[in-house]
Amino acid sequence: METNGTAYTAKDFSSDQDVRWCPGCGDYSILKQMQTVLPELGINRKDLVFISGIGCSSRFPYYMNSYGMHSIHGRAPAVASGLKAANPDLSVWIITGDGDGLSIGGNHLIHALRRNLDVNILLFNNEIYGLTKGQYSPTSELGKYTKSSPLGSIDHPFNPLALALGAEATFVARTVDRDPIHLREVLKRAHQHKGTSYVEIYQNCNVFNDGAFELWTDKRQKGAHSLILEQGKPLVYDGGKKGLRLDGIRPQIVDMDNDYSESDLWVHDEKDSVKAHILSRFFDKDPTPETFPRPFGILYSEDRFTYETAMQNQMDKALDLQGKGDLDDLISGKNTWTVE
Amino acid sequence: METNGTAYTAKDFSSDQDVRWCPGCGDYSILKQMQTVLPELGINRKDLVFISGIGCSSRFPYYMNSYGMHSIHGRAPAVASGLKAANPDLSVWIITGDGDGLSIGGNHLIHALRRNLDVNILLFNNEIYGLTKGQYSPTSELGKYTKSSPLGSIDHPFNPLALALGAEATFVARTVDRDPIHLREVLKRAHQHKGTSYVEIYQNCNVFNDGAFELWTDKRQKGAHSLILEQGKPLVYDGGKKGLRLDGIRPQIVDMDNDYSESDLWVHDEKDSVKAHILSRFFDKDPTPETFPRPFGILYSEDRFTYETAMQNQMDKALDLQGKGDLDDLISGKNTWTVE
Amino acid sequence: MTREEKRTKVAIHFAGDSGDGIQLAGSQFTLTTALQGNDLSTFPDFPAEIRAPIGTVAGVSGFQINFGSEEINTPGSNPDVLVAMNAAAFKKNIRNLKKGGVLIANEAGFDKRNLRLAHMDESVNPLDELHSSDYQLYRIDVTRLNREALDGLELGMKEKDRSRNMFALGFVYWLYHRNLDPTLQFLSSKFKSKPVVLEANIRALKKGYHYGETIEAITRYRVEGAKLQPGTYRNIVGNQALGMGLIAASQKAGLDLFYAGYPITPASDILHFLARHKNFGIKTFQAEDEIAAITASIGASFGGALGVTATSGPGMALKGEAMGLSVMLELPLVIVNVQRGGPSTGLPTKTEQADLLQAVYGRNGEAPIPVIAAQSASDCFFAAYEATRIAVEHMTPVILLSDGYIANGAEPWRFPKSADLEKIHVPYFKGKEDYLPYRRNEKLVRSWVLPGQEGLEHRIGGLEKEKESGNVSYDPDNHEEMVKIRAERISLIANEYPALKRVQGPEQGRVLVLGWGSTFGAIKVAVRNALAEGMLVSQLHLRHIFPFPNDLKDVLSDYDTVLIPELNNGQLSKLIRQEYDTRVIALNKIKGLPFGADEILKKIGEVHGD
Amino acid sequence: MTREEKRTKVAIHFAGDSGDGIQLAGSQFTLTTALQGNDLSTFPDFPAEIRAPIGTVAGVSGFQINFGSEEINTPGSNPDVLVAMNAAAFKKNIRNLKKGGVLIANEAGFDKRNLRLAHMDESVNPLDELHSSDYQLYRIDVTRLNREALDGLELGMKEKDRSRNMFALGFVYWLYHRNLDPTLQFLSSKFKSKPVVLEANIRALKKGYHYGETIEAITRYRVEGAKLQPGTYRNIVGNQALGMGLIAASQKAGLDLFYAGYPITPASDILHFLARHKNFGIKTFQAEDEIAAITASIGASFGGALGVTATSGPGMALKGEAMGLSVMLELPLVIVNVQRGGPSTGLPTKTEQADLLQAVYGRNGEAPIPVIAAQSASDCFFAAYEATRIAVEHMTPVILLSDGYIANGAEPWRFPKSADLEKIHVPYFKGKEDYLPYRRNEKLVRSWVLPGQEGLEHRIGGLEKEKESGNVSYDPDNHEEMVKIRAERISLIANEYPALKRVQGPEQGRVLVLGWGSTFGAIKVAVRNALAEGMLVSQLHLRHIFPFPNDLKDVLSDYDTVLIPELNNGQLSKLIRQEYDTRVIALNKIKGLPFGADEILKKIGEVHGD
Ligand SMILES: Cc1ncc(C[n+]2csc(CCOP(=O)(O)OP(=O)(O)O)c2C)c(N)n1
Ligand SMILES: Cc1ncc(C[n+]2csc(CCOP(=O)(O)OP(=O)(O)O)c2C)c(N)n1
Ligand code: SF4
Ligand code: SF4
Ligand SMILES: [Mg+2]
Ligand SMILES: [Mg+2]
Repeated sequence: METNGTAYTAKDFSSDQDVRWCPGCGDYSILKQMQTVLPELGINRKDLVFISGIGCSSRFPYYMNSYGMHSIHGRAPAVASGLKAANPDLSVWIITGDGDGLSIGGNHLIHALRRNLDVNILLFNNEIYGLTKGQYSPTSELGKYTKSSPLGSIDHPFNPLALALGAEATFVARTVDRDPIHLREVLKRAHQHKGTSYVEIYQNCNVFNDGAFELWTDKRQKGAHSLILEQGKPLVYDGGKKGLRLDGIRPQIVDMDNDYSESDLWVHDEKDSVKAHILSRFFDKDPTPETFPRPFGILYSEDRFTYETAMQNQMDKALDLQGKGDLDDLISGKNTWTVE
Repeated sequence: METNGTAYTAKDFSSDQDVRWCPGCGDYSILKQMQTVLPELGINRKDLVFISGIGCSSRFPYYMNSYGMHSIHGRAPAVASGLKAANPDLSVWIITGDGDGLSIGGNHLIHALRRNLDVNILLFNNEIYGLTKGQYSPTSELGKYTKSSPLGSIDHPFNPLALALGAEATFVARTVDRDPIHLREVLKRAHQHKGTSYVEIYQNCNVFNDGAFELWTDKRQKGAHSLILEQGKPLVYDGGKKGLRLDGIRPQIVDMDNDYSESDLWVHDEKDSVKAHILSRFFDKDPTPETFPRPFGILYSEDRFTYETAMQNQMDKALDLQGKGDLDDLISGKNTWTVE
Repeated sequence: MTREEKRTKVAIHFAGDSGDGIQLAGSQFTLTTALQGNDLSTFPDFPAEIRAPIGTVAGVSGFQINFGSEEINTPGSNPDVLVAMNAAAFKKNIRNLKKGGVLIANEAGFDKRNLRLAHMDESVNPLDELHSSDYQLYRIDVTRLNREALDGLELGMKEKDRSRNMFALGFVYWLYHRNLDPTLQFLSSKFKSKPVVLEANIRALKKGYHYGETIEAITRYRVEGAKLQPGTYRNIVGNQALGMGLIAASQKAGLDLFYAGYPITPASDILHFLARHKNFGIKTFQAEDEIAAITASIGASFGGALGVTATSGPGMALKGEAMGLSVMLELPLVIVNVQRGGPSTGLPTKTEQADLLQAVYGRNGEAPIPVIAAQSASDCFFAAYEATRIAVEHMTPVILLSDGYIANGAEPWRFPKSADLEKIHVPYFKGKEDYLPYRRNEKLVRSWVLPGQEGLEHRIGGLEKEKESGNVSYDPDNHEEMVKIRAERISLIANEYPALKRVQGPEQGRVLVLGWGSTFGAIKVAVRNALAEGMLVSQLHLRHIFPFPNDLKDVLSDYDTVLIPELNNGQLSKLIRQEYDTRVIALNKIKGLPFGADEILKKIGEVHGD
Repeated sequence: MTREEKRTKVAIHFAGDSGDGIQLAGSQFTLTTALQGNDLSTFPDFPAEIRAPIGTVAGVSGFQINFGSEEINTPGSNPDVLVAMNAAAFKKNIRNLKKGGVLIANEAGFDKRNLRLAHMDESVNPLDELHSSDYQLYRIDVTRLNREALDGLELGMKEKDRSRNMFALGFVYWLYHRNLDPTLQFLSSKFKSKPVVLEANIRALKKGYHYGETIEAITRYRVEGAKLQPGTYRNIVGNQALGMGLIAASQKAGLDLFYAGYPITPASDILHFLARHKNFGIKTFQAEDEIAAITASIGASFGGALGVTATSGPGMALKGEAMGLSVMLELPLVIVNVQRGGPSTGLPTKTEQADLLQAVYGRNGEAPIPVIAAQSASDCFFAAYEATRIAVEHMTPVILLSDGYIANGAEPWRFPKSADLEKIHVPYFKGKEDYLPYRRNEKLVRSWVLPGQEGLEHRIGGLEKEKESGNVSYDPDNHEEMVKIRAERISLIANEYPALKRVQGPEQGRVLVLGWGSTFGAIKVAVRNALAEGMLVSQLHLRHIFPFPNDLKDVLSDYDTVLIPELNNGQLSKLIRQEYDTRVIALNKIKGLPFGADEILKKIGEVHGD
């Protein structure tokens, strides 16, 4: 899968198709960062595959100069599982949306996570159905007014990261379209993780759900509301003014200026599933002083064997036990008789 | 939904159909306990409905003298959602299996959990596909030998309770076919909970997966391996010999005989989602001295509005805002013209 | 000085960028024109992308309206007027414009940048190339004029330019003597909360209207109201009519409407419409997928509601298994398929009729389900009503086929009074005991008992059932009998159909043009013209496709040849061939577009000829 | 003293409780009989429940084998021998037993308890009621005798009784001069790890065998080996043959086999079989549902493997949308439907042919997929091979129809040498550049490029594509052209079919019996007998159902009437009527059971008569 010396530039990964997202759509930035970071990942383009479902976000593969399939709604994880199992040498990226991945495709998603093939799942979360022109999605907030919820949505939304953790995910991260550097860094880590990497990307749909993530993208506000996770580092945010500590199992927001120093704080450990769980539940919508900041970065990562490795081991084991299959032996079986 | 004085006995709830499970199947016990506990629940039989998918377990409704539907594979939660939304007065019970509910039906299950209709989901977990004669299921342990995994299963299984917690469940419990009293108690609590009650029931398939839960049903072993949860009570097991405490976010097994007293222990609080999460992860298969006991009882319960209530509120709101719909006004609309 | 002319029929095509508000301008022109008493037919045609790249041909959004003082049945093929907001819109549509037609072009949309985006030669402005003899060309710098008009308003350029569509619309209003009030009213309610935007749109509209006077040697056209059947009319869009039909039917049946759907183009608007009418006791449920949508509807029907679900082709393909269940359960269920271009994801925003065989056969086992089709925007109301009637009175799932063309198209509708709609009878179980779930009446319909009814508790499911008790039965003879009963009970429905009526043409003749669904209008015009040319041709249009009407055989036998125009590769043709031995000729169009009447007329000519 | 008689044909029906090991006894008798050179055909028939309630009629599990020294094509309708392990088994099957036939009854199975469970009059033992003239009755207290035989073994009563089936089998072996060795070998390997159980089974078998001698005035029967075509034979079960066919084809094509399936009766055994043969480079994937199974297979095919998925009716109904995608992608894919009784969950363990129209039409849009069918257990091998050949060489999904009857049925098979199997050519892209994904060869097949190939990166998907480039295209004319091309490329496949060969009968005649799938054997016997009776009848059996063979039209036209027997409500009949104008008469059986040859013969007589 490593490049044979070929040095790529971002341009090498953009296809000849003109991009057809709305002007201003967050998808553009994600596309750009993907194309920008790819040269650093050392993937040989011939081994690169993007598999998507249906949705605005799922148009992504058409714009990548690589192998790709724009499959059907919600099924990308299943398509990708078959592809990766059939050819483990490929670098497989699944592109999905909050409707594609969490509504119709929810089951394939959670099963992909538990099986842990070495693929990357990028969930473009704009908290809306874009391509069908604006209905609420499984991640839309309660009370959201949309075409299909004129009096406000009454569906309690999923917490995409908590769901993934509950579904045995081995790599769970969050990033956002408007932070190119962070986005690229997370994509890089997702690629490096051996196993299914699940990355939720906050993506602005400026036509049907503009500003859904303003708290975490708006220059003025994001500092106070975004918590950037770094392995081994204490949890500080708001320009170092605020920090987080654990009082037993209870997370606590503390002011750094006075009584607390970094050494009192909760140190991020992406290998700790309980901490990851607590972080994933920093999820309140409307901010109050008590509101916990929204974590960005790698919440959790775990080393677990990949499905395709286990599959390969069984193939080898079968060869040991049964020897290379002989077609004629198979067809004739052990009990035959002859008629003259 | 409450009985109008009608006093039932277990017999009143058994239908005229002969039960067709294998002799010795754990399903018999669950059926019996359900019929036994129903008279205590004060549900009027005419309002009682069982909806199932497909599987041995899903034959359940045929044996209950109540309303019922044996629907199609994996879809019971969706059928039940439509039923409950259409008639909130009914007491709706969903009967599903580890394959029906977690394999083909996984998506409907997690969406039902987040929507939180006031229904009860009983997942008969025998860690095998029974009706199709013994293939591994999403809850079968790694390495399990079955017809479809002759060299052992390579699928990392789901943790059914952790999955439910990740999917926004408001009531999460575990019980087992062989403990009638506990089973009845949990069924009672499930009924009382306003919202979707999710109950995993360990069920022995004595034909294709006999003894899967021996650790927690076998007289000799279960004491040392089962942790019975009681609200407000410290976590002790193994006949009081062992206890659990929390060292920060780390659960710890302690010997009661020496240095620890009940006051040092972790006190069960089913309202605490973090504790519920930690408990749900007591999930190791093969026991070692360090292995945590398997928790039984209500791990988590939360009060959240039910979907059907929110739906009803919107219907009322619509009436306030728009007034009772008039068919002719609707058909004519606001802009008409007349041709003489 | 301005000349005046009369016209009996005009087709106008509005075209511009997806972002240009073409659909809004079109629908406003439609409403206004309807209210002025013209007959009309519309055809919105937009790209699959929400906002395809600015200025590109792929990004062009179009809206065609055909209106007149005479009967109108199609949006018309070649427009008399083309409004082109940019070069791409021009490039895509100019070849369709009638010779001598009116071309209204927005100058600013033909600059180098726009020409480049439209992949046209940047060095020449195509407008300069046109022979003035070919078209009446109005080159208007809409962008500039509009900005001037909005001068002083607290709006950025971008926002200002958003009302360009109103300027253009205003000009067309002037050209065709349209009344501004309906649009003014619409704007005031739409922009209630945004006074500045409202002001901008009003100014733009009026400025465009008055701009007409500033041009000399210009011709205005009068299109008198149509001599439609006396009565009160409204303008109606297909999906809206379909939603109303469902509501009306549920009310007449005394059932609560439970609608479960998963969004999909072009069916989503049915969900949107019903969600806005909860005050009719409607519950709408946005399901996680199409399978959940149909199974939730089945659950609701089991609970005593009228379960309804709507989708399009790919969603139908997912519902097949659950449809089989509903066949076994014998509960009322309406399944709507607003067809679009296939196969697979295909052409999501284009129209097609290629899901007919799927509707009739797309399930495992012998699972007969009635299939009916809507033939026009307003007919969606009656089709939905009939689908519901059959579903309820016969305790069966019913598939209702519409398509993207009529779902989004509009037409005037002489709407019915609710009192005149036939009552729908629900086969509730009357007794107090001895209920056998699968005991049937003379129409082989089982009677309905709802959870909550004392002493009638029972279980149903997808396994084969014993004849009357409904208990699970693996008995071989019982299975065969049940399969026959399920087939028989559906075929009996045909006994209730009204006698077939030809739409037009002689009782016997050379050619019968047999259609179903949205091809009605185009066929009607084609046959009318063929008759005018003296051909022996008639038109028959099917509401019920499965089971076929009992008298279809006789009607078919009255003609030498049956011509079947379809927006597919010949699906009704297959069904007809399989049931009747008549000479069938198929006319198939599979371009994601409706038929033009001329295409059908041409074929009639050929067939009639040989 | 023991008499000896010869027989050319014997049908034996083993019947007992689901727990009695009837299926095992049956398959052992089959293997033994096959190895003794008889021709044979079997029909296992078990309840939907894993172990239906003990002693009840619902719980009876049956296995019928028909074997002889002459050609055998069906399991036979009325058995010559009935082995009834209990009253329920007796009650369910006695009416089928030939008059004068052999009835072997296990006394212990007729006690009051068993009579009650079978809902029979407890006061009388039905065996006492039989007229000795009607049957040769052997009342054997198997339970007691078997326990005696196992005396002293370290086993509980329950375990001991488990080997009763071997006792009964042993007795039948003796009665029909069967050789014990194959079963003894089977037992030794099966119970390797359980020496005591092994010992018990061996004793039981032998004891049953020798028990024969202890009865006086008993008749033993000899059934000589059949004069089959010279060659080497094996015994084969349908699903096993199907799995082998897939393996063989993938090997001959040089492709890795990727199989994704979700368990469902009666298709699960294909997954089980392939999972045991990973040493052929097979990857098996147990998916979370049928949709994941087919889409994973599509993904694997995209990656360069041979993607295969198998299911039964309800699962097929779920795969429809993904099938549409595979039509658009034009990748090799084999979709197997082992049909069972429908609709919906229907009769899961019974056989039926009612998914034919679903296979041909069950998708949205115009989405043609070749459909082929297997006609017998051993033919499943060749059908799977042909399905794969078409899928690979034409880059298309192919639907292969089998059914529960042949999937579980067994027959002797003169198996082929792998060297004699025709090569399968994979249309890989030969060039190094200028790859256009949808450029086609003369057969309209696009060429295949796999991820991992340098410089040929490309994207495919479910939206309509531009003719050669495969880029997304909404162009109307392109869409119509692509729809026609997809239809054309499938119809071209028919050009490769071998010329149709009648199975038997004259080139022209009164009646052509046209069949498809598992009805082959029954039709063969029926037509043979009809010919023997001097009727002008022929047999034609279809391997390829879609597209139909080009020469089918001519063959049909050579007969006055075409009789089409099907285990459904007339689905092939519909397809034939739709394509050809010949006189079609349908013979339909929908009982979850295969045809008896006599049923078909009777119908031939009628048709031939009128
Ligand atoms: C089977 C099926 N059902 C429904 C649709 C319609 N559909 C297309 S995309 C989509 C959801 C899009 O939302 P999301 O996944 O969040 O993607 P986004 O457009 O927001 O990027 C839906 C419902 C479809 N194409 N196929
Ligand atoms: C659509 C569909 N796919 C597959 C099946 C076959 N099937 C029936 S039950 C079942 C799984 C049963 O397992 P589980 O849900 O655990 O129930 P159990 O029998 O173990 O109680 C399967 C795969 C089916 N009936 N329908
Ligand atoms: S609709 Fe929203 S998500 Fe889709 S392209 Fe436009 S802005 Fe992006
Ligand atoms: S197979 Fe297993 S789960 Fe099914 S009835 Fe038998 S014992 Fe119970
Ligand atoms: Mg989205
Ligand atoms: Mg199970």
